[in-house]
Amino acid sequence: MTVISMAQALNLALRDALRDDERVLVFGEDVGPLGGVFRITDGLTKEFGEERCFDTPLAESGIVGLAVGMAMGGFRPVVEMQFDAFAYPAFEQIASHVAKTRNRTRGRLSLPMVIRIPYAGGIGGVEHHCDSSEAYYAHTPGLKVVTPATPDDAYWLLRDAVADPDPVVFMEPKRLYWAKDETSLGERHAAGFGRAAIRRQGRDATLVAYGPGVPVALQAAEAAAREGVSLEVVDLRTIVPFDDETVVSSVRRTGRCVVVQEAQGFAGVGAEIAARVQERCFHSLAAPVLRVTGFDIPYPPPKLEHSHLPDVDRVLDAVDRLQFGDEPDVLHLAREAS
Amino acid sequence: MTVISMAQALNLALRDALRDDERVLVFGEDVGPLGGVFRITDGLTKEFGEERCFDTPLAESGIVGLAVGMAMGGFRPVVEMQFDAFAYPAFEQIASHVAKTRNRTRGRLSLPMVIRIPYAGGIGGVEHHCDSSEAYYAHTPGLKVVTPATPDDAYWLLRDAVADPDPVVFMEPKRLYWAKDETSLGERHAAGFGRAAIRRQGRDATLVAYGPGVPVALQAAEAAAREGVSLEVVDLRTIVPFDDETVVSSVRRTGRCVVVQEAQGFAGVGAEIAARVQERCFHSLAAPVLRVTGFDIPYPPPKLEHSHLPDVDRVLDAVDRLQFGDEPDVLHLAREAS
Amino acid sequence: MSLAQVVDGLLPAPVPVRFVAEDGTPVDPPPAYPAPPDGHLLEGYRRMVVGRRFDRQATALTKQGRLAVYPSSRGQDACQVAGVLALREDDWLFPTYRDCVALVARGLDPVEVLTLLRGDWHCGYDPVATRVAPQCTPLATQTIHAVGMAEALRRKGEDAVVMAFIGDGGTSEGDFHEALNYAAVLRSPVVFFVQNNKYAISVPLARQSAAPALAYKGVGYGVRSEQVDGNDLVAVLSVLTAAVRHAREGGGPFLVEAHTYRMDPHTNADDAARYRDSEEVERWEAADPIARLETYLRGRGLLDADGVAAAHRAAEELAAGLRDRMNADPRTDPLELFDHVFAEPTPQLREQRALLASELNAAEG
Amino acid sequence: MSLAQVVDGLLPAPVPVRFVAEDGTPVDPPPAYPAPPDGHLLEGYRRMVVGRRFDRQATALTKQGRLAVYPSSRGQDACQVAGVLALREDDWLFPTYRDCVALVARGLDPVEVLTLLRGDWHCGYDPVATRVAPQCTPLATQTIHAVGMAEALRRKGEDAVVMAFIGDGGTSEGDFHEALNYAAVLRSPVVFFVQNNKYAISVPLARQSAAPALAYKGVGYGVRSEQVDGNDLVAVLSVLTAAVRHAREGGGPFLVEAHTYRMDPHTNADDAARYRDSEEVERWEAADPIARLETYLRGRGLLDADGVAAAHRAAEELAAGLRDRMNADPRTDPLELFDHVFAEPTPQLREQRALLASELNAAEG
Ligand SMILES: Cc1ncc(C[n+]2csc(CCOP(=O)(O)OP(=O)(O)O)c2C)c(N)n1
Ligand SMILES: Cc1ncc(C[n+]2csc(CCOP(=O)(O)OP(=O)(O)O)c2C)c(N)n1
Ligand SMILES: [Mg+2]
Ligand SMILES: [Mg+2]
Repeated sequence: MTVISMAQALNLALRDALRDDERVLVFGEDVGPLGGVFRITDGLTKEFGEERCFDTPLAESGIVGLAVGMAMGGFRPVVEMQFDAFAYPAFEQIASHVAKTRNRTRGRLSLPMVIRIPYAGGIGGVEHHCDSSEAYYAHTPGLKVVTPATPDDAYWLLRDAVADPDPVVFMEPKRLYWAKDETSLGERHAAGFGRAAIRRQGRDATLVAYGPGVPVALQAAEAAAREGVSLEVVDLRTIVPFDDETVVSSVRRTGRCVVVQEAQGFAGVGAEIAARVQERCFHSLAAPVLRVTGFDIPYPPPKLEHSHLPDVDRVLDAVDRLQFGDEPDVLHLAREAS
Repeated sequence: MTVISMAQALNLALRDALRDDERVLVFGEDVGPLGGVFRITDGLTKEFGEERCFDTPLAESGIVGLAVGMAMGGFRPVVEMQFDAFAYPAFEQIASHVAKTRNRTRGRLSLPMVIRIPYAGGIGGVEHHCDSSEAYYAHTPGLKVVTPATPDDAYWLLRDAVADPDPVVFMEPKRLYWAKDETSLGERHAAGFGRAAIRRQGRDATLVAYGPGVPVALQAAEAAAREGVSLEVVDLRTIVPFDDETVVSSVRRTGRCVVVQEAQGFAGVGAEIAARVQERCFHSLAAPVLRVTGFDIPYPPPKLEHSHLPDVDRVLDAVDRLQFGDEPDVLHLAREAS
Repeated sequence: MSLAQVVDGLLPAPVPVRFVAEDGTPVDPPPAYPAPPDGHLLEGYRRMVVGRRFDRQATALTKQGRLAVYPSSRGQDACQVAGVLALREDDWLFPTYRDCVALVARGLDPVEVLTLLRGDWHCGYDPVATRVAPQCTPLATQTIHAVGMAEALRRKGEDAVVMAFIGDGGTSEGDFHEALNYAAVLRSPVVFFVQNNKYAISVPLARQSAAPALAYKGVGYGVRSEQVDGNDLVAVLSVLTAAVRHAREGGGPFLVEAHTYRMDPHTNADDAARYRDSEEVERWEAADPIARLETYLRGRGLLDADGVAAAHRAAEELAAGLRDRMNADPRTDPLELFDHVFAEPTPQLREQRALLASELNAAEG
Repeated sequence: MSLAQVVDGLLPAPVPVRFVAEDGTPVDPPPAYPAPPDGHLLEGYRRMVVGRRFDRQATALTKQGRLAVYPSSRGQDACQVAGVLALREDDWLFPTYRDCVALVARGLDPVEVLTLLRGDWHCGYDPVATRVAPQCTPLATQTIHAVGMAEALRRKGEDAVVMAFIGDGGTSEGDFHEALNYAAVLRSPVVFFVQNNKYAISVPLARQSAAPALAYKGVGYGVRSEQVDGNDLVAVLSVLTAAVRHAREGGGPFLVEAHTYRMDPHTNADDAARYRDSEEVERWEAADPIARLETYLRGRGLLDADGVAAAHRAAEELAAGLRDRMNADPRTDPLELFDHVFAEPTPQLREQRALLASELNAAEG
């Protein structure tokens, strides 16, 4: 058992991946000597040399397009987009090539590559540095979308992503970079790629979260417990593929569900979760699936972000609205029957 | 009453907008002498001259960025992206500037501009020419997202979009370009910008659709009527702003809802609709809100698109799964009560 | 070397390189580039004749509804053929939708080349076996893939080179800029071949660029550049061969602009009368690359009536075979839509596949 | 005019234009560009002194936690000041995050300039009143906005010009390419001013571009170009003045590359020791633009100790005022987050605003 930060875990995962597979390459903006603006690639150029970890000219479409060509040529590029909003110039390459090349060529050309994107806010960053962009990728068929919430998951999910035969968009919650946790990187984590994890067991309602929303959900569950409300917390870990099994069985047990998501709510991943849960758990639900999300506004300036970010109170308010003890309204069913 | 196609209605709307407001400009790829690959801008250069309707060099980020600058300078650009997937190079300009400039400048700089995007499939187009990309824009705060389903709406919604003080992404369902319908462009349409329209009244369930999904929903309602099932059809018209009022009051009346969307389902606009409806109508719902969407795959080649596109049968199958006559499962509530 | 010399070394010739005049007579004095061996020229002639016939057949197939759409390259035949003749079998080609004739000239199965346009799948040939990337529609995006592939080959120690085709309009896209810059900084073994056919659908070159010539873009990246008469196969082949050698020998990327002309509309669906007059098209008929090379080869006694006839026989054979095979309806399986999204379908895709399967069964039984 | 002449007319001088040597002595013979009037040079000196002080104060404010972050332009002072001195009040400026000193030199309120970096809102000044676009962070995106604004001004019959600032790294982005091309094809009255400070965060120019100089990018678009010693205010001002006149008189766009150096780290948060050695930085200290201009002006008898003292007094005044005002906590209203998303909030935004309002009330009462 060692205690490390998510940033250290990601750095270790890249180091081990570079060591274990010579086809693995790391490149992007400032990932070389500087080690990346978040130091996730710290020391990699020194240890593995210019050929394995290098700085590119400043152009994101170029970075992703270069990775596409190198993956076609047999390499396994792991590229870094410096910040969420700075991946947008690469959107065409991601949506039209990264996501579609295997399908286009009937599997003859596959693109085993990873696009690492530090995302979301909570770090006092100025505009363009705090976007939650996961839904853009999750909505694009052909992309796997992953986001860790713990150092242990950061390590193993990144190892899995690099080893995956298909492209993975690896979303790193910036504000969790420095969060330390116990990890046992030696042994493989329990949950595999594509499986959600139950971070905390509970009886009364299920909180479904991912990435930056997970610690918020856990704190909310902690606080609720003090009030005698028992909340289960599910961490998706991978948004695509989606682990219906874990989410559905939890909600069927608890009968209530709140989705926690930092991104602006409209047509976000949380909408998909709510839609799926009510499709699959309708008759187990005693209340609607509620969402606690960021507002539908551009990410706020640093001094106002706290008003935007879903926090424990907002989650608890939503839990309060889950009509505990209420009888469900069956009047309209009666009306219909008559 | 005249009978015209959606393409003609859009052309008329642009012509009238150019005539009524000299700040309005039309530009993009091949919109000049050619009149656009779909002829939506046919004759505009001839009638209004090079300065009002012109071809740009071939670069979509450039087209949108140019429009941003010209809107800052007091013009009202209406730009055309030739096809859905060819708007992706402009994604950074759209997400980081078009959507955010008013907010960034506290309203001192507004961007009254329209980005026209022919989208979705059903026309036998090859890859990159049939993407349903509306959710990318609908999920981006600061953008209004509009999609007409009739020639009348095409005309008035585009006039509204051009007159709007804020940027509007105007999504044109390609396969409806040539669909003709009775229109009375002289008088203002009933529903205003931001309001949904009830295309067909019904009692047993509500079909919520937009753009290319609307005719499918109407045909399904027609077929269902023959079986004695009465389906209400709601056409959103504008995705952002979203007309909760019309959708919710319909579902509260019918007690059942199916969302019809051509786009791949995962984290699409249909997920948002399903999530909103169950949040707001939970106690009126006799069955889960179901979604009929495209599959989560890259858009198929022409000879296979019919297998992908939501059709009447798929909608009717979903309606059949709405548990008509079933008693809702209240067992688990009983369990809980005890 | 002085900076002035560096710059001169990167700039293209002020007039396009040309070996053969429009009337088929040799230009005197010939350009500094080495002339290709006669055998190559004869092979080029044959492949142009066959390619032209393929192109006409494909256009015919659109009229019969056998192809969803077809973008003809008639008039660009010399570029299409020289582009592949300049490459070795182990070199990679990154073509656009416009470059079907080049793929046929490279030896790909014409039916597999037309799969995309017939619409039974996206890419019909095997990119790995043929070392030809899928024909690319999103303009200029393939140029940066080409740089990536060139880097992959270099790192694997192969001395193979990559050639990326692009049109005049495509050079306006940001990706072309990023590709040139990446290739220059990485010194990648890649040749950027611009077929300047004067139009991007309806937009003429004058509205696309104000550059003295597109080849002048190279110097701004430190990329060596040349411009050539794109309807003179001898010139295109000799310059591209030099460019490929330059890249193969570690000289880094090379940018070649070929001045040519798209004789047919953008695709069969396009109406060129809306943006260009027939006089312009007729003027370019006089510059037809096949007639020019034929006259030149005959003049040099390298080609006679029999050779011409043989080439046309080969062309008719290919056309006949293509016609027959394209008249058969292609076999498609809707369930394949789920097979290649990922190596392993997700649970969600398995569910969706099952739904479609049940629909198909219901439809059958 | 022959194509060769056209090309020569577009290419930059092979060596950067320079009026004043590093030691402050005039270059002899002086460059062909007209020298700026002495009054402009004195004004430039004053604004550099004040700007330098503002820059140091802003860096200090980051240490006191009064600014979230600050990207210093120390060493680029001549570019920052000449860039705005070359413009009229009715000309538009499109700056980057790096160009705070330019905005102060333009006369904007320093506190409003720092709003973005203090974090109480995004853009703190009025872009319309000041004719300065919001400082742009997404690299190169502002260059195409500048072209759009230039087109807007031209169409409105104003003879105003637009200047877009961009860094060396930013030139690698596709948007820069698209902007140059659009400006050239539209012949827009816009000047692209590249401050080549040798680094893009940690990435040195050699890994950014293999071009003989960034100014050589212009010819590939048909854009007139020049390169200049960016630490010689006289040279930067004279070349930019010529570029602005060229644009104003209908000559179309102009690309100017200034060779300068970023003395401080990328921002206060950056650790430059990871990618460059102090010797390199010290070498550039010798090229300090302010010391150079001061020596030059004193040598020409245009500036004396009093003038220097006066400039520094003005600088201290500005710094003191800035310090005081920045020590007060800015007033922010969370509900304003909903006010500017659209002209009229959507029903959804009204609901969300109400939710936040109720939370705030609950928190208060
Ligand atoms: C990114 C992108 N934008 C727009 C299009 C639509 N489009 C297809 S071909 C074409 C014109 C391309 O012209 P050019 O590059 O000169 O090639 P050519 O067709 O002349 O061979 C356009 C605009 C596209 N395929 N990709
Ligand atoms: C599109 C985009 N990608 C990445 C970044 C992150 N970033 C901010 S500044 C910078 C370096 C810019 O270097 P340069 O253009 O030379 O300007 P300088 O900072 O040297 O003034 C980078 C990579 C960004 N702001 N925008
Ligand atoms: Mg062309
Ligand atoms: Mg720089």
